[in-house]
Amino acid sequence: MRSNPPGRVDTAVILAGIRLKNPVMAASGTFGYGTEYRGLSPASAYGAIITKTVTLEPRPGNPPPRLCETPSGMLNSIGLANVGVDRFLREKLPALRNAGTVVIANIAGRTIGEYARLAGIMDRAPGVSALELNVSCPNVAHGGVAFGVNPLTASRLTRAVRRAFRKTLIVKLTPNVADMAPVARAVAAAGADALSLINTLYGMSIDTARRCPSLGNVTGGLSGPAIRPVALYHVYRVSRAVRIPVIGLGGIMTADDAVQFLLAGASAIQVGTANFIDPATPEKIVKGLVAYCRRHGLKSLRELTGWLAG
Amino acid sequence: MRSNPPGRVDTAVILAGIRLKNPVMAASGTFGYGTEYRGLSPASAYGAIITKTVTLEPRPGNPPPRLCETPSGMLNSIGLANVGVDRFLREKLPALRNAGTVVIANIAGRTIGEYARLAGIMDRAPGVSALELNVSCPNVAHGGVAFGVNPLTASRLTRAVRRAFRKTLIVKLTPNVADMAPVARAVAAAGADALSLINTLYGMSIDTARRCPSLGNVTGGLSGPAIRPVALYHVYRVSRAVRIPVIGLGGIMTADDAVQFLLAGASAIQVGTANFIDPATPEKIVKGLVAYCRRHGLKSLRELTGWLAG
Amino acid sequence: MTPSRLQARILSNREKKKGVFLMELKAPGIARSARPGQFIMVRPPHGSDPLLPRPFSIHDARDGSVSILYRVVGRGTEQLSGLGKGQALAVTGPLGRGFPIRAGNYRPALVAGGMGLAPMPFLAKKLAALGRIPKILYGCRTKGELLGPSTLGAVIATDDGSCGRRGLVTGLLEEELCRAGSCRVFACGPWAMLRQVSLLCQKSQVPCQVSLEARMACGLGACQGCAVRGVHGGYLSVCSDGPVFDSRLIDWEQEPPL
Amino acid sequence: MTPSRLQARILSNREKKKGVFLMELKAPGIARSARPGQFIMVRPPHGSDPLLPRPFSIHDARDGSVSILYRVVGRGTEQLSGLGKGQALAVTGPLGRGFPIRAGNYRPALVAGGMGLAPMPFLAKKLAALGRIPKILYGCRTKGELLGPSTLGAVIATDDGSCGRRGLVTGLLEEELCRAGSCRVFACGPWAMLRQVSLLCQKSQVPCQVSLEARMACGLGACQGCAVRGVHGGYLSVCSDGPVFDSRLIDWEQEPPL
Ligand SMILES: Cc1cc2nc3c(=O)[nH]c(=O)nc-3n(C[C@H](O)[C@H](O)[C@H](O)COP(=O)(O)OP(=O)(O)OC[C@H]3O[C@@H](n4cnc5c(N)ncnc54)[C@H](O)[C@@H]3O)c2cc1C
Ligand SMILES: Cc1cc2nc3c(=O)[nH]c(=O)nc-3n(C[C@H](O)[C@H](O)[C@H](O)COP(=O)(O)OP(=O)(O)OC[C@H]3O[C@@H](n4cnc5c(N)ncnc54)[C@H](O)[C@@H]3O)c2cc1C
Ligand SMILES: Cc1cc2nc3c(=O)[nH]c(=O)nc-3n(C[C@H](O)[C@H](O)[C@H](O)COP(=O)(O)O)c2cc1C
Ligand SMILES: Cc1cc2nc3c(=O)[nH]c(=O)nc-3n(C[C@H](O)[C@H](O)[C@H](O)COP(=O)(O)O)c2cc1C
Ligand code: FES
Ligand code: FES
Repeated sequence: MRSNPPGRVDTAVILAGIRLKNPVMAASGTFGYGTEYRGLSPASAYGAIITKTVTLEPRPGNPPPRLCETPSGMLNSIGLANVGVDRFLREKLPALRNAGTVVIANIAGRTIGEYARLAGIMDRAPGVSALELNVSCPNVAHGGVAFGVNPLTASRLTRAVRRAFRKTLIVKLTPNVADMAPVARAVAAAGADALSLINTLYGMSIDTARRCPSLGNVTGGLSGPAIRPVALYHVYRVSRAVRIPVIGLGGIMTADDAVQFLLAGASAIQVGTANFIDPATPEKIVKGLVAYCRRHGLKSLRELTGWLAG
Repeated sequence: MRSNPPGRVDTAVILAGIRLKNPVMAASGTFGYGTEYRGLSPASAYGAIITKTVTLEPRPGNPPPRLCETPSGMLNSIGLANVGVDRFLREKLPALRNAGTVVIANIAGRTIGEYARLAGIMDRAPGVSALELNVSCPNVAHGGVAFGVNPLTASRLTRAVRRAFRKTLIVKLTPNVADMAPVARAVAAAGADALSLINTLYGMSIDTARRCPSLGNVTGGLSGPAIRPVALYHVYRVSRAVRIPVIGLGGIMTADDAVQFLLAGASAIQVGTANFIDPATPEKIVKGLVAYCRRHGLKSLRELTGWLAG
Repeated sequence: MTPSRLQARILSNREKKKGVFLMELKAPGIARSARPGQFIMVRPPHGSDPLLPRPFSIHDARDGSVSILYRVVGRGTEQLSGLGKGQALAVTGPLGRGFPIRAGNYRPALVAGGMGLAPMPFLAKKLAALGRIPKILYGCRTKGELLGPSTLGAVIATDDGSCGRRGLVTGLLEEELCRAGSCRVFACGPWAMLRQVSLLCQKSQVPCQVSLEARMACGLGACQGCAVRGVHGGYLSVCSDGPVFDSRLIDWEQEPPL
Repeated sequence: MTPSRLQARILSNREKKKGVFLMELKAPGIARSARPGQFIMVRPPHGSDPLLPRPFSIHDARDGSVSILYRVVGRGTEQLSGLGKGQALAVTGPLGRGFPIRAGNYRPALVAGGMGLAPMPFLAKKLAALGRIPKILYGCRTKGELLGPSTLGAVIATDDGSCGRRGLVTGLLEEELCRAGSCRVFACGPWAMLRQVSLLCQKSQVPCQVSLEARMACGLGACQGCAVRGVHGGYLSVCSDGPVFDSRLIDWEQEPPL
């Protein structure tokens, strides 16, 4: 093997079997189906694109208003608005496959059976390299408590999907629990290849002039820089609790933020809300990561994972 | 009873038996022992002052750095640095009693027994009108999991303190749980007169230049405007789950923020991090609350509690 | 036209009326491709609070510059109002579907309420270039709030009668619609006004295009945050299906999506 | 003196050296009661990011105004550097315990490293007023970074020898301490420098006061955020027990508290 030319930093990472040209991925729900940012931000700047959550049937989503800004953050109650898996495969996937990057499908269901069926469909979908399970959705069989709250439920779900899907399986965890580690361990034991964390925090805002919730759906999910310290905390702890790779996300805006997550133990990171603020974020982050490595004499971005001093 | 003069808004609230001249309280740990802001912000602007958490023995607190700024928020790892209950009673309480407002002592212990002993001491302390239990501290008997995470532990703790303390008992809950409602209900059933929420969220930050955690203690508690949507969410849900009054806090900076918490169901609010940014916050909030009531034709701040439209 | 993003230099930023500013930005690419009714998103420059970019209608576009006419209503617009000539701002645009303007034999009626005047000068200019000199109907609360160069030649209504006709701009529209000849309506303003305009046009069977507002994050149709309920159920994205819609596509019974 | 808080108007805000600004604020109450070594806290003006007020040493105080000399190192100071004459800033001060200056028969040596020069002009002025003309020893990396009016008459050391003595300012101090007569040292600068200064003074049994830095929230001794470990274990609050400490009170073996 030839060594890198001097100063050259290898940006590729191998994530649970998939090779990504760089460790920066587009977070589910913030990059549409990969083509909406055309002209502003080529999807190919990303190491991988994760789709908006896809469900078996099309879903209209929640009543508006669906967005509300908060200090250094935003609440969304989009719900799982999506075109459904049939139209996804027919209308969205072909363009996405040709976007010049790895495609990861994010899925959710109302029951474990729905997840498994979707996983089976995605297993046969050409160009889908991996699956990310959104387990932050209400489990209809369990009074609407999210699948990802209970280690046992999360583990059953993972096992069912694992049987139906042969490629890389990522489980995206919710931070709305007392301790993410038990869920993380359960999901890893059930066959997940990697974990993504965090999904949004529960939040709410009230319009005092109209005396009503700012969101049509009353409550929503908090994302953006405001939640970065919380996300980093969980990534630090969970990456020490499991042996499978952790993908960190939550409020990442800059290369410095991304470095924090990698140092804390993440093997890759995702960019969500930052897409709305600056679509050039992925390129800037990759450049900044390379510059950081160069400053510290590292030859590969992979060396950043867990590289805390002391 | 005479009615208010036209346009006059009654600012007083009765909170679980204590009369507060206004519903704005200083949050534990952010207003010292009530005298540090002298000259900048009279303690008497507050309806009540809650002390820094007091423990049986003096505690030095965590190694520095103890603070770190985050987007619209801050992390602290002060730990329970405090002078201990003896010096508190001797050196701090006398000045505090004379500050012209209601005094609430916040306490914590390593064991339920320590909490109960402290509660007994505070029960006899002159000028202490109420107790606020900080249940976000590690329970040494249970592997360091915070008392406030498990409904059963929280309930046992509350019952033990209830037996030792005859005045108003407030329990301050941690948001680092999957669902605050079960803990809230357990604590209410065990004899709490009111609940405060939320304490800080777990968080972390890394100094990428030095490749080490920004806080000497590695992780810390996140406070400030960044967490306001999370706090409001919990206040909205918990105030619907219990019959005892809820005191809302988390990122309140302005009167509009305070109105949101009251509309969501809080009977009073606390100001924490905002003290650092503008010590005049309590006066400004009380003024703004009065103005809001006037605009909406309300005669008392009490009418704001739960006054969401629809 | 795919939108572009740039650090646009501020050419001027002046208060035209109390609380209403006109900002001109150097953005040749956007100026060239912009169509009336499209918008740009501008990111407040300081820190991450406020976080999201703000949408503003293109007020005018020419000679390599675009301008926006904006009212200071919150912290984002307040930050913008404090900026001066020479400073740079992150701007994305042009975004969305503008007013569909075609040559043809029709009378365009431009109906604006309050800040809804913002996109009208650009629209009027482009219609005029096609030989369709528009009639502008413009309503606001009171004389002191009237915006824009009087040269727009608008027929005016104020709620308090302090200028032009007393009453709502929809009153002016009713009269206009009564006239003979084929009319097309282009409207921008508050939800309640647009609903009323839509109703009037539907009764008179006059084609009507309305420009809607919604809270936005991406501005590109990617996040589904700016949903408005369509008349057949389901949601439309204000940023990419609009902001200009055929008024018959919108379910006017819903709560305004702000 | 209890501190006060006010919206202080900016009298001037000029770049003195690349990245270093001198800001003068109108604040008569603070100017009147300020003592050398005390600091003020200034809140960056835009939104809640950054959130906390920033501490700066009082560089000078006179005629109703206080000035600070600051280096742009992050977003807070960057915001400050963008402000102009006439704008207002929330300022709290004077805060903390300053340098204890007394009349008497001693030679004051002021030792400054880098931005540690900031409090020295004010301190020198007050010492001079007591008849104690100080010797100023000032070190920085290179000539281009030298701050302050040359009239301070400082003895200078630069790391690269581009001005004054080549080497560290502690080298200058060693020589100074060798001279006869009773000396008192007042030092401000990076932790490593202060540790070295403290060591030298302890060896020579010279009283030494150091001005420390720590991250701060309240600035008043209320939050316990700015802790530094004292020599007997336990913590001191930099904001209220300091920022100026007798160097023997500090445990110099700890990690710098930043
Ligand atoms: C397509 C489109 C075009 C627009 N064109 C113009 C224009 O030409 N001139 C102009 O003055 N305004 C226009 N607006 C409204 C403008 O975007 C908002 O006034 C602005 O975003 C408010 O920002 P802020 O930070 O000052 O207020 P905030 O502090 O965010 O909010 C203050 C108030 O403004 C409302 N608001 C917030 N965001 C929006 C939003 N995206 N759209 C509408 N209202 C909002 C809030 O509900 C709140 O009541 C347009 C909006 C859209 C969607
Ligand atoms: C008592 C005291 C007096 C000071 N006097 C001066 C002065 O006269 N001139 C001057 O230029 N600076 C002075 N400082 C340092 C100054 O407060 C920081 O440089 C400033 O707060 C950085 O703000 P920022 O938002 O630009 O940087 P940030 O983005 O917050 O941080 C950038 C860098 O500055 C460091 N920093 C952040 N906060 C502080 C802090 N409170 N103290 C020290 N470093 C910090 C961070 O660790 C980081 O490395 C003083 C600090 C203290 C505690
Ligand atoms: C508008 C919006 C829509 C989202 N939709 C989804 C979704 O469909 N599925 C999902 O797993 N996460 C979704 N998320 C969560 C993000 O993928 C991400 O976990 C979260 O926003 C935290 O990252 P950030 O702070 O970088 O945005 C959405 C987030 C936003 C802001
Ligand atoms: C510096 C600091 C110290 C704190 N110390 C305590 C404490 O001793 N006991 C406690 O119950 N809460 C403590 N808190 C938590 C606050 O009381 C409050 O619950 C939290 O900060 C959220 O409110 P805020 O966002 O308004 O600050 C502390 C918070 C801060 C910022
Ligand atoms: S703002 Fe994102 S879809 Fe319209
Ligand atoms: S900054 Fe709060 S005690 Fe020093």
